Amino acid sequence: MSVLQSLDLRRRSASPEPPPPAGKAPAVEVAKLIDVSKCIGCKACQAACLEWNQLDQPIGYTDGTYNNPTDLTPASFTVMRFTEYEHGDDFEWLIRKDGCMHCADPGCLKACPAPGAIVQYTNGIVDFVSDNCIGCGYCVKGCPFNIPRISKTDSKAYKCTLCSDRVVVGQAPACAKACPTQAIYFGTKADMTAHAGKRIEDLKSRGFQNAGLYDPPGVGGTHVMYVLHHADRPSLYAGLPDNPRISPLVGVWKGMLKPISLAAIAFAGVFGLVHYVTRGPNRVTEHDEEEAAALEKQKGA
Amino acid sequence: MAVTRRQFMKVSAAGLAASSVGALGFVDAGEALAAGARPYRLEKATETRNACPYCAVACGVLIYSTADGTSKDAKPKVVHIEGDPDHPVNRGTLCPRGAASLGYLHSANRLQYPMHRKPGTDKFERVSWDFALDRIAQLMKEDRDKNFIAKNRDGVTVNRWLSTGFFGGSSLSNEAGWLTYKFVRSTGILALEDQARI
Amino acid sequence: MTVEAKPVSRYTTAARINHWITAISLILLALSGLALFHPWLFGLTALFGGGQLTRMLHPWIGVVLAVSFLGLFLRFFTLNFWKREDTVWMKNLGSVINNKEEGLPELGKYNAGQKLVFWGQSILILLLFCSGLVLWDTYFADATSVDQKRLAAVVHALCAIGAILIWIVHVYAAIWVKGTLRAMTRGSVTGGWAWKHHRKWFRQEVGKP
Amino acid sequence: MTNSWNDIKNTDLVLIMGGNAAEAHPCGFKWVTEAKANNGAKLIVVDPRFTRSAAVADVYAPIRPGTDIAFLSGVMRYLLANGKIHREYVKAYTNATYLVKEGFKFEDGLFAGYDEAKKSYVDRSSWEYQFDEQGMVKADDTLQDRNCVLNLLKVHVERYTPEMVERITGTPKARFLQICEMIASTSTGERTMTSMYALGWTQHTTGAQNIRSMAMIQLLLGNMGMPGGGVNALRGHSNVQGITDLALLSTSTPGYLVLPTEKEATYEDYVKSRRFKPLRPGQTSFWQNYEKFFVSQQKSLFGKAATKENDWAYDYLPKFDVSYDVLKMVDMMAAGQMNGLFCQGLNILMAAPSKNKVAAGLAKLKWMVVIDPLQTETARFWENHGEFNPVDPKAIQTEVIQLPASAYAEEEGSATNSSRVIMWHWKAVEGPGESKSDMEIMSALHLRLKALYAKNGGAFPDPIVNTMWDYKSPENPDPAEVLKDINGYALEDIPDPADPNKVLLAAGKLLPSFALMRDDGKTSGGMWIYTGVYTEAGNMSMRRDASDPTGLGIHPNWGFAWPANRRVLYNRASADPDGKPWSQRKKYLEWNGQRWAGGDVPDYGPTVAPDKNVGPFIMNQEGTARLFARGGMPDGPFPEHYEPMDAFVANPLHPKVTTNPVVRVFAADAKSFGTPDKFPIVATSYRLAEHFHYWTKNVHNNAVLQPEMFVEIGERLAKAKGIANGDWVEVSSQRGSIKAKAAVTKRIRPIMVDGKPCDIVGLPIHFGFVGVTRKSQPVNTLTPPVGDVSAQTPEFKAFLVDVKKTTPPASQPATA
Repeated sequence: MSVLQSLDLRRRSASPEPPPPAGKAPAVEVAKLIDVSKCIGCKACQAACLEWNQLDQPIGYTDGTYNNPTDLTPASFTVMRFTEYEHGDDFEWLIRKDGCMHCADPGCLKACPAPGAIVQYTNGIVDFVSDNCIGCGYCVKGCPFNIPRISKTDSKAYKCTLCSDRVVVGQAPACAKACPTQAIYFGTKADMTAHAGKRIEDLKSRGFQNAGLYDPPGVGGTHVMYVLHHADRPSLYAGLPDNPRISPLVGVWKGMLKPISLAAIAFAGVFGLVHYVTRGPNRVTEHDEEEAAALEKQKGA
Repeated sequence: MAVTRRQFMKVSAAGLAASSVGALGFVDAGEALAAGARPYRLEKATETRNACPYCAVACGVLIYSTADGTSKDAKPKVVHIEGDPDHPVNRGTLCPRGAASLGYLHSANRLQYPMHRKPGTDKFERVSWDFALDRIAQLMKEDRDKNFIAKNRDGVTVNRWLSTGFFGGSSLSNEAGWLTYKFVRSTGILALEDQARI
Repeated sequence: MTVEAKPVSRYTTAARINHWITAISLILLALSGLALFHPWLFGLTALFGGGQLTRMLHPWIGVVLAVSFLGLFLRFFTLNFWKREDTVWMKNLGSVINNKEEGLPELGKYNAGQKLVFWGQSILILLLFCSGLVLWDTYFADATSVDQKRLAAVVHALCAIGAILIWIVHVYAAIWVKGTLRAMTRGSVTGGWAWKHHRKWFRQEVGKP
Repeated sequence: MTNSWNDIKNTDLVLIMGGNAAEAHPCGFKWVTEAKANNGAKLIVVDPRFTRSAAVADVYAPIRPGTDIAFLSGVMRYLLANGKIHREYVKAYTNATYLVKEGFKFEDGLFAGYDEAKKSYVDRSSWEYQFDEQGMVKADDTLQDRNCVLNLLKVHVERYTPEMVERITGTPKARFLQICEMIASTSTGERTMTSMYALGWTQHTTGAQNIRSMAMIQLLLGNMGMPGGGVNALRGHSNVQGITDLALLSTSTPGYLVLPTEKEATYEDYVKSRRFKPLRPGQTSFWQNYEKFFVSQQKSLFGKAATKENDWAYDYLPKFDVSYDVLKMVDMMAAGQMNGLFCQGLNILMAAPSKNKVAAGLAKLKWMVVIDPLQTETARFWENHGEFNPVDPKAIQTEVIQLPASAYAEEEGSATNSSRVIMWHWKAVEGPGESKSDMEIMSALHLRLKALYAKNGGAFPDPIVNTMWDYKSPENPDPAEVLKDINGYALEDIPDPADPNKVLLAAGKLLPSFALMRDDGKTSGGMWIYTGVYTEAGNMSMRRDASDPTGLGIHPNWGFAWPANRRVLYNRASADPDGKPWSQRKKYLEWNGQRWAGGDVPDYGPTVAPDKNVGPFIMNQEGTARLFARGGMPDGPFPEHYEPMDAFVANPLHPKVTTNPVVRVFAADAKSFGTPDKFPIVATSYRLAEHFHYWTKNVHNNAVLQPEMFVEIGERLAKAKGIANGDWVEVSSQRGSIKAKAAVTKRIRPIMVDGKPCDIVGLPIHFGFVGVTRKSQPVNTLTPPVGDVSAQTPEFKAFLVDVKKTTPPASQPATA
């Protein structure tokens, strides 16, 4: 069995780190490379994704752009985002396929409170396991790329699975398979990085001096990478984060706050116990009762 | 031609053929499925080679069909359509129309039965094939017999029928096209057109 | 045989019901909240019928708490204004903790500790309610930005921990100071208890017709 | 396509003009991205709108719709003026050196021989070569004679200076010159350019001449017949190539033969003008075989009823007086001259121009039969859909019968793609409900009509009762058997002309090649160009060997390319006159001393040595390609810029002849054209990647991807009209008006035309009142009822409109 096709777990939400699988070769990481410079925005990837995942995205309205659906939804794991970029006399139509980046350090997984609702396979795919999802939306808050969406119908979180079901049987994700211009490549992360290198060289030869690979270190790198003509300004591409990282607030929330809080609660409990044992209860004495009775008598008199 | 299900991993990039992606290879599906959170849903599907119905790139497609349930006589149903990775032109890729073509086969707007709209009415009514075909043959014959032009004003034999026209499809098979040609031209219809001009 | 004073009425039935609704919802909120807060405690979701139900119920219980607590607040806020003797009491907190209450000023219905619990919970519950609404995606997902939600998550967690700590103090105090609990169960306290802990209040109560 | 989808990867430069390949043919466009990524190719896109093709282009230039000839003629002028032509190729393989008659001239927008009253070049006699005593064309190999084609061309295009190009097209001069320079870089045999076009060139009154202009450029550059070269039509429907080949066209018969006209009273009249003797010594002039193809076809159509005695059933074919093309049919319907109509998978209400005229025509029919897998606007033209189809069913007396056809997945058969490759597809499932295949439906109708005529007689029953339908199961013929019928058989033993005792092919065998077709009734064959697709070796269209030994993308054993499995047409021209490749880099075919060797089937006698001086364009009587079209085009032997019928400006070249002088305007349409005073905005219609014509509006997921009609409006115009993104606007033309949501964009850039600002709006064609997309009035409500002078392809791509802000349609909410 190919190591790429492994669905051994590297991480599981709200769970201790699983032990490395015994007796197996170390996993090879996969990656999807989206070459924005080859993308024609045809939305074949969107169609293939809807089809393969049997998603029931309702028919919407046009908003006067080519963005349809206008945003990611629980039934649209990927959308094309079109940006009209004018600079001087030149014009570029920047088209970016948006969807889960499959971060090496996934914010969603970090934020998720439900054990096993989000998993990261050793090949790098970050997947949502609906059976375990409680629909709290913490993944939305954890994600630096604003990807997961909560379904209004079943209150579960959805996003791109990188077609883990296809990858496991040796097929490319549906979007990569469909992409007419091979703007979407799929393979090992090492191969994809090398291939990106060649593409960047080609783009530089065509005058895109700042062409480069988007594999942001702030999230430990991603398993969905972009070749960008303007890698110096990712945010040109419909707000792709320049330096994505898990929000420090999420870091606090899902980091130190958890142990400190439990410790504080435990401390309070223990303090009470110790106090009770050492100091004992505070009792009303007979003297107090007599004083009270005396006062009562006095007033009542 | 139904071939047995086959697994492949061709990202289809000519330039990438030599990379390790091509070596992803085959896998024992049983084992993989046991491990996977999501089952691979074409496991029991039949694969048929066809061509995308839309534009003239004529991308090769693989049509996956399956019978509902286990009953032997259940009518097979198309469950998925994907690009044919062996096809030299599309190499497994499909555009948004081809990728969504399952929805064409299953469209709620597919015609299922012959329908008839009587003059001046506001609805179609279901009719039998026999009724429809006989009615058409009768209408054709009436009009042809009445309006057929055997000779023009100069006495030249022209054998044409101008009061009925035929717009032919451009997504018919060649065989259907040839039968259409035979049927239409034999009647003397000159007004025979297809999508080629429009 | 010592002479015993008559029990002193401390809480009306309505106030007690109000309190216990608040108490139960707070406990449920703490349990469900903690279940979603730390994976170690996720098992608590079983109490609520699983993760999905826990996620669904928690905010509704929060609404119950908010309404119920508002009742308590309106009932009691005038009694919780800070007085000079409260400052003195606070200065002698060490003695209080050591069960040495000699020389403390006479107190009204509530001592400074109780007042702090009251105001602390009032502020925290207000914050929890507001941040909870921001996090309540079922209805308000589109009302705020993701960054605002992230801030709300931190605020909610911090406030919740604060509220739980105050709650622990509150409950422990009731256990530690014997005779307190019956104020919320039977609605009355013994005269001795009132004399000992809230003498000024006791004097007022005794004076009533 | 002269070349193929795969061949595009061999190119060095792609010019997408008159098309939007990335959007309309994404999977074919793949080969452009391959050429870019692996062959260092550059991509130029010239389009009124910055399209999805432009999004990945190296150079984009805006152009005013309908001015392509001006642009391309400017390119020709640049190439000729700067010596950037492939001189040896041009001299050897085109008619550049041939002398044209003295009387030929072009003045004030008109060529010689124009008849003002008839709006036609009645006398085209001067559009011809000078001939010597043997009837051979005179030539001047030194290219000195002022009447030689190349010099006439130079004079003709001289007016198209970069300044004039900018004035007409609106393309900035600097950008135009940059593109000229890039194109010129392929004038050596080392580098090639490919041209990819589609309806952006054909859907104009000058459609065919647009394409001719590009063909001429490719000839000047020496890019025809070359790998990575050619003029490549990106065809629309999945089998529009096959159906065009099969001539579901008013004046054709299958295989690019023509129906007789009524001037050709006898068979001899018909064939005598089609014997196509060579016009230069030793040339192939392949159409000399016309009669063989015609007779074989008649044998396939009428079997034993086609005999030598009855001139192969010549009179069974209808003879035409005028062309009964789509526009003519609609005009006849609207004039009440038609009673019956079949629409087989063609949604005419959406597909023909001037929807209101079409609707009026349909309402005048007595009956209409719609054969389609889907509901269509045409089938339901009588149904009231509020503002979107405001008709009164009671007032419409047309009887409509809808027959459910099965779809591609539900039947087997072959189809021919844009690369001319015939490929088989297999049946996956049964069609829904009671649907039947088109073959079954055609058979049923034919057999019923045949039975009626056999039984009751009637008007000239002969062709109907004698049409060959002797398939094993006539009610539902096996597609393989029908393909064999198209391929053709030896009906009798075919003797070897060299040795009468030898039999080349025994009776009953399938023909392996059209070379075996005979004009004496010994062979059948529905369509000669497909002969070889089904031989005794089997069904070649089923072949699935994807190997590509040369690496040139030929894939010779995948399906079967017509003609004769040839993948690149005119491929002899990839080698120089001595038979050596023009360059090693572009090696395709070469003479190896005995025969033409290479990965493809030579478009040439396979053993004809280079020293025989046979030209590579074997279908032409000259053996060379025509820079000068002789009398073949109705509007002139050289392309000339004429304004669209809705003219935005008077033609800057010759204001008195603004529009194409031979355009056919029906009397009823005289007032159908708009003028810029009332309709000051240029509009063009187009297709979206997410939709296919009028089908996918019935497909849920395509509707998800593009749910609703919109109109693309440049920022300048939007600002001037106070229109914001997402506003409802009314777009109106002389023909009618529709409502659409505004898509305000930077992608339609402001241009200047003849000194005045020109605003352009774009309208996608896909939305109608039937389907799961939001309802819309069809866009063809706006388009003019006029077509290309050569092909009668409607002028959908350039017309005048006005836009203004309006209220949402009554039954549609303003926003989601």
